[in-house]
Amino acid sequence: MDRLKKEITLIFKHIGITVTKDGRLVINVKKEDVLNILIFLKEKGYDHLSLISCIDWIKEKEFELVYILTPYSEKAGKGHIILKTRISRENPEFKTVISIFKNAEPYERELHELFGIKFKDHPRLTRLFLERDYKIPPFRKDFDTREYVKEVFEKIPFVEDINENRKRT
Amino acid sequence: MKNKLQVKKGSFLKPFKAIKYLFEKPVTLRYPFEQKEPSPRYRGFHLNDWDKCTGCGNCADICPNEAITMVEIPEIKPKPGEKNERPQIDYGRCCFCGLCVDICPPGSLRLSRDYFHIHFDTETFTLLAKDGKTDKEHFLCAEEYSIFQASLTHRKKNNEGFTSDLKYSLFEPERVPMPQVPPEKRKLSFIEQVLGYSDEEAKKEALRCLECKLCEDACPAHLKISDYIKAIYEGRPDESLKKIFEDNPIPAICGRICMAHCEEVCSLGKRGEPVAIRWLKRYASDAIKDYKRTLGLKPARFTGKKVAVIGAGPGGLTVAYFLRLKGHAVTVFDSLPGGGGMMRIGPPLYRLPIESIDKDVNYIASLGVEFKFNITVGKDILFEDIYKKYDAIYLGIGTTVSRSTRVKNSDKAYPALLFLRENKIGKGIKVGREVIVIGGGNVAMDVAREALRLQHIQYPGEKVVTKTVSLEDWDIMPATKEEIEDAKAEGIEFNPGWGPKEIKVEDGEVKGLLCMKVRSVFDEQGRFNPTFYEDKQMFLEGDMVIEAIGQAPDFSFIPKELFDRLEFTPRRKVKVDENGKTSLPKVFAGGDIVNLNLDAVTAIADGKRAAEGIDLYLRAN
Amino acid sequence: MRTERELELYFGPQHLGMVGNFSITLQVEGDKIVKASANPGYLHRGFEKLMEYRTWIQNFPMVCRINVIEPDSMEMVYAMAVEKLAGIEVPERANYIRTIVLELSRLASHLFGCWAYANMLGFDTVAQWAMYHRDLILDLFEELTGARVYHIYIWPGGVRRDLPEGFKDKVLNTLHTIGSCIPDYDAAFFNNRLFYKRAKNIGKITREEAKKLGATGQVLRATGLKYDIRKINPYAVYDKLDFEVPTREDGDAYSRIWVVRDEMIQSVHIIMQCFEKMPKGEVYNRVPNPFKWKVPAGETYVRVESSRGELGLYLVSNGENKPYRVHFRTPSYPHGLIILEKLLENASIADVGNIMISLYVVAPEIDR
Amino acid sequence: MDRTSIKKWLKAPDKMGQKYSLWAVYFCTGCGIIEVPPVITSRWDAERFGVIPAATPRQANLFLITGYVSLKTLKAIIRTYEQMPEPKYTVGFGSCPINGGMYWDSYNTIKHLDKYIPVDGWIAGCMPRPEAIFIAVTHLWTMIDKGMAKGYIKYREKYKYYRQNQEKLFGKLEWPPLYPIDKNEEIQGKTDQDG
Repeated sequence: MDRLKKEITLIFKHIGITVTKDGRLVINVKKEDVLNILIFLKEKGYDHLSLISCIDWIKEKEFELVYILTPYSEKAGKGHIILKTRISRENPEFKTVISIFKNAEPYERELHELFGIKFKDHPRLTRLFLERDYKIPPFRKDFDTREYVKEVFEKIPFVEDINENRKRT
Repeated sequence: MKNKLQVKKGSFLKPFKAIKYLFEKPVTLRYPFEQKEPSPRYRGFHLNDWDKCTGCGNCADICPNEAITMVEIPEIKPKPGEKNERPQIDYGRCCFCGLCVDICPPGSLRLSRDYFHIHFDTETFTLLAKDGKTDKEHFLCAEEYSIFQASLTHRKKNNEGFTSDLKYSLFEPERVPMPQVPPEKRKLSFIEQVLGYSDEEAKKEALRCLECKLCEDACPAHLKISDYIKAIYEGRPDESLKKIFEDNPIPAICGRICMAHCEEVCSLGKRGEPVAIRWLKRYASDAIKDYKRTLGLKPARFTGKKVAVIGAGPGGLTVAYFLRLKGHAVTVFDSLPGGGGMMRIGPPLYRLPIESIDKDVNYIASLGVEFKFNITVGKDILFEDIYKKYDAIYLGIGTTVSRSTRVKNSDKAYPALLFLRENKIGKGIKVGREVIVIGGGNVAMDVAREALRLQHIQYPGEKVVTKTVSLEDWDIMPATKEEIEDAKAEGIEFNPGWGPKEIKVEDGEVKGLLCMKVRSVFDEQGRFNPTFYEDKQMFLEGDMVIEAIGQAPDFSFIPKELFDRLEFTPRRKVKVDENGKTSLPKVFAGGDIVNLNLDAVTAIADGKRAAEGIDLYLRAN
Repeated sequence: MRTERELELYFGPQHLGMVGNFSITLQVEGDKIVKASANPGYLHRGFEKLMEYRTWIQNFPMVCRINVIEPDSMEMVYAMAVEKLAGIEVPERANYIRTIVLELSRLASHLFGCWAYANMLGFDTVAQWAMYHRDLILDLFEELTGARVYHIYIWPGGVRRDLPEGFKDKVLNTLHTIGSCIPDYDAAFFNNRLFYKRAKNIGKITREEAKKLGATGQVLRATGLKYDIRKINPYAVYDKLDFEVPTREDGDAYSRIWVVRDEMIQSVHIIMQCFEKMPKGEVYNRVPNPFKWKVPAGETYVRVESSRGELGLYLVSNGENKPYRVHFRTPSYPHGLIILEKLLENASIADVGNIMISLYVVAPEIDR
Repeated sequence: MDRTSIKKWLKAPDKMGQKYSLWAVYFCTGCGIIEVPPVITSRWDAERFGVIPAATPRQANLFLITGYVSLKTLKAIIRTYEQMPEPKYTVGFGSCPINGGMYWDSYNTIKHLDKYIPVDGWIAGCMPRPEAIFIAVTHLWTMIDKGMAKGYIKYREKYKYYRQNQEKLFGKLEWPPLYPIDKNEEIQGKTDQDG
């Protein structure tokens, strides 16, 4: 991991890298560098994209995209790499990484649906899980699911109650 | 390797091997004729022992699904420190995780092995959890029970499933041990016995609190205990102190000598040790060196009213503090050279150092309360003058006269208060080598332990002994368990169940105490009325006897015409209304002269109440 | 590019060939599938959102519900992540018990898979055996944890209760019962010529393709790659145990199910070893008071080998009493969403269920 | 077969027929489905109770709603339910359809199933054990005997309101109403013969 860290710092500038105690590599990069560094890491043997995740840092008004890479073969190492980048929350847009990792497709679709992040050049940013339309994508921090339940589900009356005008608890 | 992995194409005939199972016993369970018992740990419907349940509501708090609501049961008459609320479970929410069982401090909530409830009406899916002990109707024995009718209201008796286990509970049953000076060392001097928690220990202890708030109901002054403990856990003792000062202006005193009614009812104490609420309060007051800067409180604008507080005990200090914050001018009179009242003379130095008292008193003085020490009302200043000069008066005089046993030669015995007072703020007393203390209360323990220390100081290296004699046996001894344990550890001898008959005196010197065996302490109505076996006697040798059997108030400073108008309750306590006002105009009272609970925190509660009453009274006039 | 003969076919969620609440939209031309697109979301509950509203301990009964077929690995991965963030040590014995539970649940899950697959291919007898044997394992779970399906047993700090008395013998008895049936299973199912004919060359995927599409678990191992997180990043006590990672070369449904079979046998070996090596002692290090417990800020990604592949959890804490972000990387996610789509291309309609079950797609895991 | 059951057969052969051949829809709606394979296979063998899974809803008259119902599934459930021939019975499994259960605050699961389709019986548990499923079947028998399992009649009578509730969630539904909505009163008149 330390060797990899050195190599990355040689090639890419302005990135923050830390190696954690348990042998993970955490890389913070600017969003322009993500694709390049993903290609680089893939060549270095980190050829399995485990997960693309997103964190909503609502106070900082940013989304943090997280790419977790693991190697398929043990030669490349045993740990995993967490690659993080921040994008703006107001206008969440990012480039797709399908050209590098094909399995990014459903993950990006999910983030598009649940966080409202648009991935440019993604072949099908259609609905994945949801049935109803949500004004705020439900996984954002400002979407209050308990409030939503009160507004939507609890307002629907019981069928018996409609005729008999009673209220079931 | 390659060979091993080569794919076999398999056989067509071999599968017919399976035909042999035709001739074997079928594996089908012929349910419901052939029944299968759920495992002993099965997590089914809830059981709740209503007698053990304290209504703390921890189960409702931990439930991830909000399936548990606490329902008030009017029929239950709660024991002190308990609530008459019991959990009601909604099986349209419950996920049978059993977290409620693992958090239940008294261990009353369990899961049974019943799991049948099939109904067309969703409203039947809520259940007030009970068990076979309290609910005979719905819990049936094996003969009456039928699985075809099984439901939430048709359940099997003694069908325990997943039960609570302290080893795996979600709460910590054991207290963080309080660092203490060992008995061998502490009995030799008046060094403070309890050292106090460090930051780490306090945080760890504060973490144990489950925030059920049973303690807040039990505390006479209703301190916001769970809030200030939470603030300690979060590492903010200043915040914690602010919370304490909302109800109690003398935390350094209270954090040391409070009777801790809160700890008696702490739900963790049901099966483990209660949270050390008192020590945490003490930690908060010790951690903050300068109250004034931390609290940042300023008295309100001066209202032009003047209040006299007689007695600078806990009650008096509280009244003074709260009235001063409301903008009244307060003068406190006390005959002692410093504040604290009984706290200054009563608790021995190893429990309550003078510095701690002064810390609280000085803070209250710094707010602008005027203290007049060494002034005895009735002697140095007349009560009539005060009565005329001030707009309101608070009597927080406490009980200042020791009661006597009135047995033969009891004039040779020391009264407890005199003994304590002389030791702490007087000239000191020469103790005997064999001291006998009569009494089984906390004062008796203080006296005995103090006498022991004096013996060790005055007769270093010699053989000395302190004995106590009390009417009450171990089980009803009024002193707290902690005190008794500490006293025992220091080597004090106990003689419970014996009553004094006579103090033997030879040539004007005390030789010992003659005791009789106690038959009973209370009569049938529960009143104090001891009876003795006259024939069973015991002689205790000793050269000093101290009587610590209780105190009485001294009203001699009040002129007769006023005193006659002062009303008393049947139990000889001053009668006050809900604002703390007595039958005398503009005179309020609180503390030991009003209460049956003779302790500091009740006096504080009285003081707080009276402060509000006085404020109302002053604003009305 | 749609020809006139093409039409759209909705496959599932209410369909005999579908296991689980999942659906696929197929574009078919005659019997041939031109394009398939998976349509998940029938079981979406928004777990990761709900978990942000619950405290660390309250989440613990939640996580196992994500995957009903194998809840224990879910509990394990959550417990591991929380332990890592909060720095909680787990007693040695608890680790052994965890391993036993995980392997038992792997066994149960694989038997469930055998049931589904055998049912799908028409081997009803084998399906009944598999389901019966799974039920025996559920009985063990009930004995150990107090519930048949949702065990809520592995939690941060260790396990919830120690093994009950006589549990070892019960496990060994059950394993013996199942083990003695392996020749029958082999004869009736795995070595059955009909099975070979029905499963061979169905849903074939090459190793390169599988890697590209993010496959893990038996889907990858059936292509010959020894990729098992129990070996690469050992957790619990897997580094102290001796077991093999079974692989096959062909990458088709037949190989996958054979890998499953071999894995079951390895699981039995692991459980036996655990019982032999298990020390005595505590099984639970108490976690702090659940009402006040705050996990230090930080992030972690932990992964375990579930019965279907890599199960990961990305957990972020901001130092509060609730998680800030939870994201599960479930093995069925790539399998069910892109590998399935890929394999269904040019397959025939009759093989949809066959391929889907051979990939071990578990719908609740995808939807979460 | 004892005398009472012969009597029952003679008196109401249709009811007895329905009772002992409850065919369940093959639809895994939620996590409760995990206990259904054991129930229908050899260990518990639901066929002893006449319960077997049916291939299509057209052949089935028992609908097991196994656990939580997400919005997307609810749509499928309504369609499946409407496809089933009468008489049809629904049974809700576990906590979730009763009052939301584990997912009481989820934005994507419904909390009360009986707001959208009628439910004849509920089984407590999370999940319900196979035994509970069998006892539920025996309860359903009793209900059919007594004519209490009338969910499908209620659906017909109050279809207007059910449809209203459904459309509150999904907007306009893409399939036409099962029963004419305006002529609700007319339908009510002839329910008894069909039951």
